[in-house]
Amino acid sequence: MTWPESVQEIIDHFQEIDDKFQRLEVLMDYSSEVNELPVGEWNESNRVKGCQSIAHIEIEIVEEKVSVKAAADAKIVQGLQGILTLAINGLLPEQVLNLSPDFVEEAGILNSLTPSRSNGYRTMFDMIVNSIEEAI
Amino acid sequence: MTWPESVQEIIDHFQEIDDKFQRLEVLMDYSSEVNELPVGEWNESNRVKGCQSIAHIEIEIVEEKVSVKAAADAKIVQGLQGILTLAINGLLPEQVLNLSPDFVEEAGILNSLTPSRSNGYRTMFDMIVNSIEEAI
Amino acid sequence: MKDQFPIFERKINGKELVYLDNAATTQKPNQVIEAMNDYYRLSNANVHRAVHTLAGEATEGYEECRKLLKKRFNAGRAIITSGTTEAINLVAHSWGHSNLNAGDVVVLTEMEHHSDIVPWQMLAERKSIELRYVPVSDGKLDMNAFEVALEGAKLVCVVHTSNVLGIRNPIEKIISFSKNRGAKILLDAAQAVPHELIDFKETGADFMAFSAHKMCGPTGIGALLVSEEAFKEMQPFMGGGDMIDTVTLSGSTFQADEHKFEAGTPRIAEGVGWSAALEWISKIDLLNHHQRLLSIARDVKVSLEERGMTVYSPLGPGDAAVISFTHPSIHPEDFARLLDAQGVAVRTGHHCAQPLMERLGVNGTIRASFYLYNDHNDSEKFLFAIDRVMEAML
Amino acid sequence: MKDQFPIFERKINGKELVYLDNAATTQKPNQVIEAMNDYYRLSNANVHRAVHTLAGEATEGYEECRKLLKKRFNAGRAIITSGTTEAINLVAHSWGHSNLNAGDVVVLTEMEHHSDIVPWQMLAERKSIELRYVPVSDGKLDMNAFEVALEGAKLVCVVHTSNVLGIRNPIEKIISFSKNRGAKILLDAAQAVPHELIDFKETGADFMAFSAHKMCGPTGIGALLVSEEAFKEMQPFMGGGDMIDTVTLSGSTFQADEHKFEAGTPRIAEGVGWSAALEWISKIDLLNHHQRLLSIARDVKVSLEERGMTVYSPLGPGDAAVISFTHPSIHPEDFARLLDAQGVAVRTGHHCAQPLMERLGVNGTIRASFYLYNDHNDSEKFLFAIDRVMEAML
Ligand SMILES: Cc1ncc(COP(=O)(O)O)c(C=O)c1O
Ligand SMILES: Cc1ncc(COP(=O)(O)O)c(C=O)c1O
Repeated sequence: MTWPESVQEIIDHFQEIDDKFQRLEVLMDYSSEVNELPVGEWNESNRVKGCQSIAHIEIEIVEEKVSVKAAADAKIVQGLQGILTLAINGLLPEQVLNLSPDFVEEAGILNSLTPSRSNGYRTMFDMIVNSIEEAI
Repeated sequence: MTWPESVQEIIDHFQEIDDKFQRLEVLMDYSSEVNELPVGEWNESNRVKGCQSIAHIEIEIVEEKVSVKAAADAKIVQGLQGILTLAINGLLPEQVLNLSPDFVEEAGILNSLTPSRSNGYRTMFDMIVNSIEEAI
Repeated sequence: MKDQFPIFERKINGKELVYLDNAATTQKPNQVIEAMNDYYRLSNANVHRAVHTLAGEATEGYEECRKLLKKRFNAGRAIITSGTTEAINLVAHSWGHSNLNAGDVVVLTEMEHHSDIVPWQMLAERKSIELRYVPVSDGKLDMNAFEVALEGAKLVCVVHTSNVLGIRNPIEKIISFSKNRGAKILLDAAQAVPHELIDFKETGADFMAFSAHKMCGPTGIGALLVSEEAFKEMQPFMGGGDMIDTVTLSGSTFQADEHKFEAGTPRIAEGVGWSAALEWISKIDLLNHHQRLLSIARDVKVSLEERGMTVYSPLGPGDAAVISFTHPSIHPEDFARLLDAQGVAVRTGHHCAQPLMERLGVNGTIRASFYLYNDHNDSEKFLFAIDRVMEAML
Repeated sequence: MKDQFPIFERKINGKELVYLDNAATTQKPNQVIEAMNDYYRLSNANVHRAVHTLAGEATEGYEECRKLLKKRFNAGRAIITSGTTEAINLVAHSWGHSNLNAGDVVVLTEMEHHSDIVPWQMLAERKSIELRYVPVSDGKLDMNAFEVALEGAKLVCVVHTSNVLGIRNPIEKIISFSKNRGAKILLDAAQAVPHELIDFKETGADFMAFSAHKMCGPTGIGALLVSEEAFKEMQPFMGGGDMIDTVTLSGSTFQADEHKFEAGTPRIAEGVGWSAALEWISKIDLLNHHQRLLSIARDVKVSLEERGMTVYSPLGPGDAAVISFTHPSIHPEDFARLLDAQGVAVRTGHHCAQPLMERLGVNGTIRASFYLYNDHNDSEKFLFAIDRVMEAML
């Protein structure tokens, strides 16, 4: 499968690193890519359920393009949100719907988290897809 | 440990036999040693609880000696009752109280039954001891 | 197939094991034993809400079981319990308690296992519910009586396949009649899932209960499948860790999914073992084995009858290969012990179905139940052992 | 001792495993794993009322567990459950339901695990019972408030040793106060039995609940010890096979002993595994290990505080070696993941004790809990890993 260029860069970046600790550090670096969802806009419908940490993610379509805002108190979760932002922000809704969530697996990002973590990530990805489907 | 002669004979008899099937056959032969407790005298207090089969055992002290009456619908259980009868009937109460229930193990009789069977046997032995303790 | 089941290497009283007590519990293939072994050796940890590697693996392993159950049985909801019995008690407490009221009717049958009778008797006493038992006649459920009993029923609880007689009840009919009258249906499928692949959604039932240990899985685990509609009507049963969302001193809120009904540390190793069993059994052609075993059982039935036994199992087309029988003069317990002395394992007694025993007019039966690994060799040894018992006793 | 626990041969992310999540579940020694293995390979069968060899062995194996429990804890009655959570729910249903009425008072504490809160909240809702929570102040139960709360109490439920803080509560005092006021006492001993040998009769408690998996035994099994007096007041909880004496269509009678509360096929392999764990642990000098581990934990506490952590565990003389802590700026989840990447397993979150978290004023903590096989080597690796996390994050 070929990914959008932004995603391919992330995958390449991660695949260079063997050490799990370092991969987590890199993951946390991506947290700065998040467009912050202000606390005032946190609500039940944008809350990521099943996470130990507090996490929210909100999708809008702005001028026909997908816009992601997010927030999390744990930096690793925010890092995941950052990667999702890079992968999705500014794409056309149809492009996102064509995207498979598996790229983070491909990149070994989820690998560097514990398996059950994948649920939180999957939840976020599903929330994105659902929001877009509702919006269009 | 030395057992009363009647018991020693039973032990010797069983120890000659290797085959479990044959040991069960011999065990059933002892069922004829039971002094039958008539159905009319069956009641809750002489019922052997925890048995799959119907079994009753009643102890009396007649002229200072222990007298055992019993009944069971399964022949193997009645065989055990027969052995208990041979071992105990006609002894003085104190002699019975000094007896250990282990002789059937020594003889490999319980061995020829399944382990959980021992409960039914133990129950009967305990019923005998309790009756005698109450009576004296 | 026996070589996949380590227990058959064992000698019983010097004889090869002829295991015909499968309706009580089945043996376990290597994969299942190894999976639990590996879990304890490599991945043991507590599940959920944890972030370390072992805990993640344990969680995935346990949740895999739920996924496999949903997939195999085509079910929307799979609650993991300690077995069929807990599953049925769960329905009584979490659905029955809040959806049944004084005067409401629950329909049972005389063929039920105690696990599908006693929970309802206990609930009936607490909530003044009426219990109606569909009678058994000629070894079958009386379907006319069933239709009459349905009048006003809120719930119908029926054993899919009888553990005593092997009879597969006409559950398709039972379910469609029940649904027409607006009653919910619980299937006790403890003896069914080992023998046939059931599509839960297609049956239209609301609840289906079964145990892992009767289908090559471990002890201590079972499941309750629930329809989406019934799931919405269920209240929590046991309270504790894992089933809550938030707990405060003034009250608690609960999880929305199956975890709501799984309080406390779950059966983790058991879930891993059951997953292995579900994987293993998914590769078996159950229908093929079913026909093979039924044909063996029918031959055995004929041979037993020739020897003067009364056989209670009809062994009709869909029935499981379970033969309940008695001898006119030899006590079942003596019979079973003398068989055991020859390496043959059968069960005797009331098989946790005293009302059915009453109906059959016996205190108990001898039951020989066949499973995947049994073959003609076993049935021959069984009959040979029977002959020796009869020689010795008559 | 690690060489007796096969899991320590495993590498986590290329590193040796430093397992400090023992309050969630402990690892299993070879004997325990082998015992279950052997059970499935050699003796697997369903228990009770059966007469064949395998069934006899299985029954003995399972009942051995009860015998060992009674012996180790000096208890008259040992009911086998699926764990602490089911044991407490059992008390709520089978004692609470029939002995507590509207207006009756049950005393709990703010330190309880959810498993000892939610069942009582559910019962309180059904039966209009009053729940009183003894507050925690300075990380301890407020004993003055406890005495006040006792007024008119019928039942006191208290955690013997806290799973969050390791605190061993003054249960001797709590029990004698409670008994003086005529209240029954339930001890949640899930975290106590792994660390100390408790003489149940001597404590004077009425109920004591705990899980096998926290004391080197398997998942899916636990126990409720019951005083003779309380046992007499208990009604059946779940209905089904094995717990009945007779079943007829018009009603059923129940077994007189513990089996009355063990409906359905029991946790057979689990009982065998727990027996092995009880045998194994009976040879361990728990007091000695307790002191050793507490001293390691105290050193760790000092080191954590030097690094700016807030440590909530007092680690007093009788307390378990459990350290709950937070860092002022690093999120517990990040912390735990970065530790995991270095092979260190700790737990984070609310530890199923949200009311206590509220009292401590935190959302969650990082918890490192030590057990028999942990040593100085582990604590050094733990601190080393902590330093690396702090370097990376600050
Ligand atoms: C103090 C305490 N009580 C109760 C429990 C519940 O035990 P289980 O989950 O084994 O039922 C635990 C463990 O999680 C505990 O630590
Ligand atoms: C038909 C039926 N229902 C229920 C049960 C109870 O299953 P378990 O004992 O595993 O809870 C059994 C097995 O004994 C059964 O055969």
